[in-house]
Amino acid sequence: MMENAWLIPLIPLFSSVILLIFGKQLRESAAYIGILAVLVSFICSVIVLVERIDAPTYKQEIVWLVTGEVNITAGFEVTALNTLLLVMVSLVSCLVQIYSKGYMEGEKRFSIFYTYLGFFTFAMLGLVLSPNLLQLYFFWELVGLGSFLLIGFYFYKKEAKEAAKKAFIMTRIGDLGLLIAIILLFWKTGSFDFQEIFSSIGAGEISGGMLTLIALLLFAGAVGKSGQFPLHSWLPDAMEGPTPVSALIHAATMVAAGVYLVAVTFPIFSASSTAMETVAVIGGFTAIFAASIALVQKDIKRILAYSTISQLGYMMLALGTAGYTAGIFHLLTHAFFKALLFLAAGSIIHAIHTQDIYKMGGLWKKMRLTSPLFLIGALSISGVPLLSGFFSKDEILVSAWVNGNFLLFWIAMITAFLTSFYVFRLFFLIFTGQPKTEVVSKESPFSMVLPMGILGILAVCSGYIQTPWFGSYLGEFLVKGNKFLLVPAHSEGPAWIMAAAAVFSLSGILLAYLIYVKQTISRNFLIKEGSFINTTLINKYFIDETYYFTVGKTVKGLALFCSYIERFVIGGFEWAVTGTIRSLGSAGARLQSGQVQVYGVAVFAGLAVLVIIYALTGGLIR
Amino acid sequence: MTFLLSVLVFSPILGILLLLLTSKQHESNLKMFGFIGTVPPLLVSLILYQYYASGASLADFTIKNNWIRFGNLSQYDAKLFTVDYELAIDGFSLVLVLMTALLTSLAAFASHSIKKEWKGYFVLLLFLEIGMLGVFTAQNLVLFFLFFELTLISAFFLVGKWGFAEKEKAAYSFLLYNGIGSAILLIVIMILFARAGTTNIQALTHIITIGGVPTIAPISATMKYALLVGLVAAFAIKLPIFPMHRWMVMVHVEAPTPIVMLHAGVLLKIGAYGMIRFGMGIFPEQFKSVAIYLAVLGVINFLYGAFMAFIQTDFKRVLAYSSISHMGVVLIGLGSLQAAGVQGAVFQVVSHGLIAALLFYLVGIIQEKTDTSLISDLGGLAKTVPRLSGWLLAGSFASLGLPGMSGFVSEFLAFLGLFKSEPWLAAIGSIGIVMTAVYMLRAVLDITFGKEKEKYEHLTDLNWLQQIPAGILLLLIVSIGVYPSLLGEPLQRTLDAIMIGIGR
Amino acid sequence: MTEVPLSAYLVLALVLFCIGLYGALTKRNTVIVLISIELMLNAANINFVAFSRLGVTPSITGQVFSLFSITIAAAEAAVGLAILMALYRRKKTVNIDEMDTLKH
Amino acid sequence: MDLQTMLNYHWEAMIPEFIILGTTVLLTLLDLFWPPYIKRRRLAWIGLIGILLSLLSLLAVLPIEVVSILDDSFRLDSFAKAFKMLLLVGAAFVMLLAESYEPKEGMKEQRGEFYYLFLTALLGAMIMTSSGDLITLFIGLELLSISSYILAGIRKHHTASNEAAMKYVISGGISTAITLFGMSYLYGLTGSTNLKAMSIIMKETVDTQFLYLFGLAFFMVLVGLSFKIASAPFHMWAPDVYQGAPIPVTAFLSVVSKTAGFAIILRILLSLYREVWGDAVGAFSFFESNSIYIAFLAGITMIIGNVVALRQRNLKRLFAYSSIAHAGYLLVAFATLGGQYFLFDTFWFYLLAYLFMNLGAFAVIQVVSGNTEQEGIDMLTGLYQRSPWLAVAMGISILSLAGIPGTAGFIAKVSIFLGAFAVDPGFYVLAAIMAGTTVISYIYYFGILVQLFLRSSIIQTKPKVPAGINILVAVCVLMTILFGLAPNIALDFFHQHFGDLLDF
Repeated sequence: MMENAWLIPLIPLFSSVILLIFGKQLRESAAYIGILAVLVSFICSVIVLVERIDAPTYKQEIVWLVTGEVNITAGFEVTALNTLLLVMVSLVSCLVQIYSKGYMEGEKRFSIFYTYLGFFTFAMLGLVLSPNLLQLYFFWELVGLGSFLLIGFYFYKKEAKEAAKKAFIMTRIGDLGLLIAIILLFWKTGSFDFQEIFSSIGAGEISGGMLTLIALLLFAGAVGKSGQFPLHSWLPDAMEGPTPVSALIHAATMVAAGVYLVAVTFPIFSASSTAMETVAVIGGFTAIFAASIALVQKDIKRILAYSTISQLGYMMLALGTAGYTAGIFHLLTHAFFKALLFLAAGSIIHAIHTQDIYKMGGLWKKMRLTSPLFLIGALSISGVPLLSGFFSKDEILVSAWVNGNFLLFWIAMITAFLTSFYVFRLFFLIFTGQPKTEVVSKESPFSMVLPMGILGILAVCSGYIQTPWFGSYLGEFLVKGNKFLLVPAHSEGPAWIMAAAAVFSLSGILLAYLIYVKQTISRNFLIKEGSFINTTLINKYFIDETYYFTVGKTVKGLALFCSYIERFVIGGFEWAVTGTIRSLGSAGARLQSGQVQVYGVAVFAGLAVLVIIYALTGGLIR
Repeated sequence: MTFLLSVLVFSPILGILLLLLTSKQHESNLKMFGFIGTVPPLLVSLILYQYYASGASLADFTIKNNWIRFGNLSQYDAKLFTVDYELAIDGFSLVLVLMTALLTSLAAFASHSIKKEWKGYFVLLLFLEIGMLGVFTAQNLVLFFLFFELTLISAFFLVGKWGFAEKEKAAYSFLLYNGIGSAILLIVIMILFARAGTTNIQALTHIITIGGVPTIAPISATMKYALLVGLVAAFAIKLPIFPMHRWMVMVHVEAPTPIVMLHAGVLLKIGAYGMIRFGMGIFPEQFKSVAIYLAVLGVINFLYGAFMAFIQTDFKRVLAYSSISHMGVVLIGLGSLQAAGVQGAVFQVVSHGLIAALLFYLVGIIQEKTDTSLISDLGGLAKTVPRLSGWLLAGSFASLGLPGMSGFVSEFLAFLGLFKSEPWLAAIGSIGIVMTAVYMLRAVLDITFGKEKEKYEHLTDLNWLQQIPAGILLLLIVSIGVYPSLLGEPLQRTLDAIMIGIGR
Repeated sequence: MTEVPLSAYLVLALVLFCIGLYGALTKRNTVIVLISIELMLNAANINFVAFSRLGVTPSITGQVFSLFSITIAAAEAAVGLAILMALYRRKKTVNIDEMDTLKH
Repeated sequence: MDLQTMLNYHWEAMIPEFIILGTTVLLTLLDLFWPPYIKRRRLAWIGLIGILLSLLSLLAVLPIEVVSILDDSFRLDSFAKAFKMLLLVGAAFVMLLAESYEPKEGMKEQRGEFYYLFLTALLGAMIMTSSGDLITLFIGLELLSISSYILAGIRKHHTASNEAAMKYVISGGISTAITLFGMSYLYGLTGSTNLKAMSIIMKETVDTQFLYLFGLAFFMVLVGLSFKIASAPFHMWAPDVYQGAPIPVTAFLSVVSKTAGFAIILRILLSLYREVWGDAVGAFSFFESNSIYIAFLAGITMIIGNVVALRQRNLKRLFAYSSIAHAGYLLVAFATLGGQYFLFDTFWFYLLAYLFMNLGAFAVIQVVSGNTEQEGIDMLTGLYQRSPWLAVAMGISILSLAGIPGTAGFIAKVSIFLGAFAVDPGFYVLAAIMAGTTVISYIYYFGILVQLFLRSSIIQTKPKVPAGINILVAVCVLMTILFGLAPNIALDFFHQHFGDLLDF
């Protein structure tokens, strides 16, 4: 199957093309085509994964374009990392598509939605399979397009429009860095191919400074896609898209692409300590930064979005501290439980048509299936022991500790605390207490519950592929046979870390419980309503405003400057030239006074001038 | 086989005759014949491509007959001061000819929006096509100039008569700017002709680069520079390069949309073609030393166009400035003097031709339906005319260089080249890549997304017939974007020749 | 008797020419303008005659030339006056500065 | 000399002149004796026949070698043949124009002389082209001048016409005087009026004093004769006279009389000054060291002609300025002496082209203005709707005047450019001015085209076109295109029958 792995992305593409053309006729049944297609590619990817476990990396390429002496190639590659992500992506995509069948019921542009989903899945899978940076960039952008289309699915909503635009442009800023990095790498190593690049780096063909620069530019791309600070602010706005989309793209797959990028180009980073530092710091900062914002938001999806950002920060932190396995591990687990959370949130929104958590409450009894599933997700993300989140987060903390980066380590700890706090703030506000809205909400249809169920299971047990007790299969699998990867399959850390992590997360839950259920502690215990910090957090540290007043204004200003040049400098010049010619003409016409004697004078003057010049120069000038 | 090129270039005459024979009232007939007239060149060019694809050498098609002989110097040398009628085609020309033939057919197809005087319109359109085809196949500068001016004149009338409100003003600024350009070009050509006694491109290349051939009067080193600068200036106006671009904006706003399709699609490309064929081809040494300035100009164009497009209120103006910006990419590529860069420039010539044609085709339809192209007047079209909006969105993504579409390949290659030769310049220029996304999305989303205006509720969407041109164009754009070798193959030999010329 | 030097004639002719030119360019009366033109032509004639007698290589041709030019001058004057008559009939004036309906 | 020698002369060489003379006499007599009820128009036809006959006879005498009669006072050399051909063709067309000319007050007044005065003028022009003696040249000049004075004022009861004639006479008189004065010095310095003899003496002169005087004489003659070709600053009579004179006369002045003017300038100045020393040691020829002056005249002529033309609203006046501009272009060729390869053929071809394009335009103007007195540009408004044929014909003539490729005007300009650049150092500034002013000329030429095609008119009356004019227009347009696309039909003819005018 491995040699046919290229089929995996193409099947969803094919389905989406079909839907694009015949969508009008198919209507709701479009869902089945989409689901079927992605199901097939899921099965294929599972097969590939199984084959890969005890087979070497498989790679196949064709010449894409010849420029100068260089052949730019395109193809696909089946590495350990690829296969894992293949499975993850196709699985989540499949579940989300099943989910959407119920969620999007009655939507006029139902088939279009599935077309977009299919296209996105294609792009994401293609990204994962890319054997070289150029192809990766190629799909990288297409993924962005998919995300753009799906965010803007409700195009008639102004917010959706703005969000879509913002998402595309902000990520593109990062992508520019990636593009430049690719170009620089090409001129330094003469190839886009990962293997060749790594080998020539290994051979130390690139100077340290240049390497750092390249790594940072690469990271810029990752920052854009994974919504890391400072390019994070598009992700919360992206929640304007339909909830399944948020689950698929903005929780599980696309946003993880940034992490994937860093992971896949890990040898480049590991070659430059500065770059590693930066990744770790940005990751750590983003983690706590986003978590702190999540504390005070009141839109359920936005809270989850910020939590996503924060979790991605975790992964970056992991990679930055050489926790290669940890990063990937958390990427997988997070994909499951965050998707679960989003889908659950979706089913809640589906039921009561609001996203404001203060308008919710007391749903526990009403939604018998959604509620426990949401709870699983919540527990898993807040790292309660024995759930997947617990293990992956522990892995990260350990790698941070082993790396000896204690500041970041403690930041991660605190973030763990904050995480569990805001997640359970969310949980309690939604499910406990008195219902605030009179909407008679019923449980969501089976098509929506089933995916949640599956994800729930995964959220619980996906952690056991990499545990300190039962061995680190994941790590082994990833590291084995990858000669460019100089990291341990599993980093050993002191046992107390695990305990501490558990304590932190549980205390977070406890605090939330006390505040929002028991209400023994006032809500203003931590931060007073309307206090400076509170407003700052509610306004997300005024990041958007800052951007508007700096970048936005600068661009506008430059544009105006150009238009002034156009109007006054160039226009003025045109005006001057034409004016001169015209005035010359009128002068000549005025000389033509109609007085024949004037003409005579002109003749005589002409003669005189010629003769005089001739006389003065003695007729011997040249 | 040699007759084939003459047939290619002059086949539109059939259509012209057909039109002249029909009475000027028969609107439908005239429109039909007008379209039919553009078919023969398309067929011939496809035949040519077929020959090429089947491995035949394009050199077989070269045609060369005596035409004009100035002066009475036959006693010295029979070929002295002669201008031959010589057409030839290579990969580069072939691609452009194909594009020209195709776009003209599409433009003729899109000309159903023309309201009056169809006879004159289509006759001029076909003359324009003759001119464009001739420009890309002419093998000496005088012949080139002849066809060049033919395009100028017919375009002048097409803009001036069938354009929108400010048509005559636009036609005049088109005429004068290009007039200045062609005046400079003529002087350059004449100096070469008078000094070398020939205008044949190969002969000139030999004389300029290798030398050792006795000339009527010496061509000093400084003069070579002067000539090159003249050439570049002349084609810079055509391209257009900041600050000689204002006419082009006017034309794009005022001209009838089928003509803008051709203008943005092909006529602007003549500038690029000239720079590559004559600038780099005949004066490689000198070109190398001015390349850096071209690169700088290119970056300026790229950014200037982008920023201007960002604040335009009329969608046509946005597209006009985006054309300026994209022509900057051509300069960036040429200025880089890298194989990749030059390749990117050539790719951009083709790619932008297709993309601009697509976008203007759609704008034309929008204007036809809503009588406006002001962004503020439009909005929420996706609701009422989803297909139209879909094509528009696709077109705009192609234009902002989304991978998988031709625009990306050319931009990438151009910058790949420039980063090698002038990293800092390239770094500055690359800001434009983001800006492109910014202004394109701003404009297109304001038109298609958002709340729909009730006055447009009754709009009818595209029918399948109207979608054909868009479909063809997008198909080409995507297939080049997905598998650029389609384009890379035919261009390879030309590019190699150029690169050898500039010694890289 | 001593020969009058050639230069004297040339100067005379030049002076005459200038007088004629001056008159032609300044006088308001068209008749006088025409006469002044005659003066200029005659200046040329003096040159011819003088040269034919005292030139570098004396020859009769100059006198022939002057005869021709006299005749031509007469014809020109006649035409000029005729046209002036026609004009006078329409405008009732011979003032040259009033003939300015055609201008710019 | 006795009768015998008289009879031994090859009088057959003078047959063309004789025929014209005979026709003139015949017309005079017919005009005298025909009863009044017979339309005098028929005289025009007879005159036309006479002209054609003499054209035929000219073709008949083409092969015979150089003939010199009465010691060069009449010589038939290639130069004479070449220019006579132009004159005769031009005169024939003008005669056609005159035949159908119909002023408001009708042709009662000026009966026959209108037609045969053209012939006398033509005769004068022909003498000017083919004489090797100052005296006969001068007489020819005056014959032309005086006849055209009368022609300009032929409309006795039309103030403008009278005024034009008056101005023409006065400025003509002044320039005649200047010419004559200059000639007198030439005679004085050489003691002969025979160009050959004079040139022999002059080329042997080494005394700087004499060379200096030659220079003065040169300028006097040049200025005096520049009056005929209306080059600045000796052009100022032209606009007024062109405007006031009847259209056929205007046409005659702008074509035949101008051709004759150039003929005599070349004849006198070239044959006298070609080998005169330009400095004390004879390192440079006279023209080499003084071309700067002619170049200067050419420059201001082109500038004034084109720039002032922008302001004109009266068509005849506009064409006056345009013809001034064209005189400027030709002076460029004179200043550069055609870069020694392209002197005479340039002049000849340019004048030929100018003849066709200008007369074509004038014919259309005359038809359209009909017997209404209106001559403003607006009278052409929307001509395309009223009479497409005329509009297209006019359009082509205008394009040719503007020097657009594909028309004879372009080839003519090209050969001038060739002349300007084929020498080292080339006349770059002059050529630049020429190119620049050409672009300026686009403004008013295309202004006319805009009126013709782009605007639509209020009046819908179709102008009625006499057969004669139709033929004339057809021939003119045909030739303009033909010589534009296949100039060698004319050029080869020239080179075959006239060679390089070595027997000049």
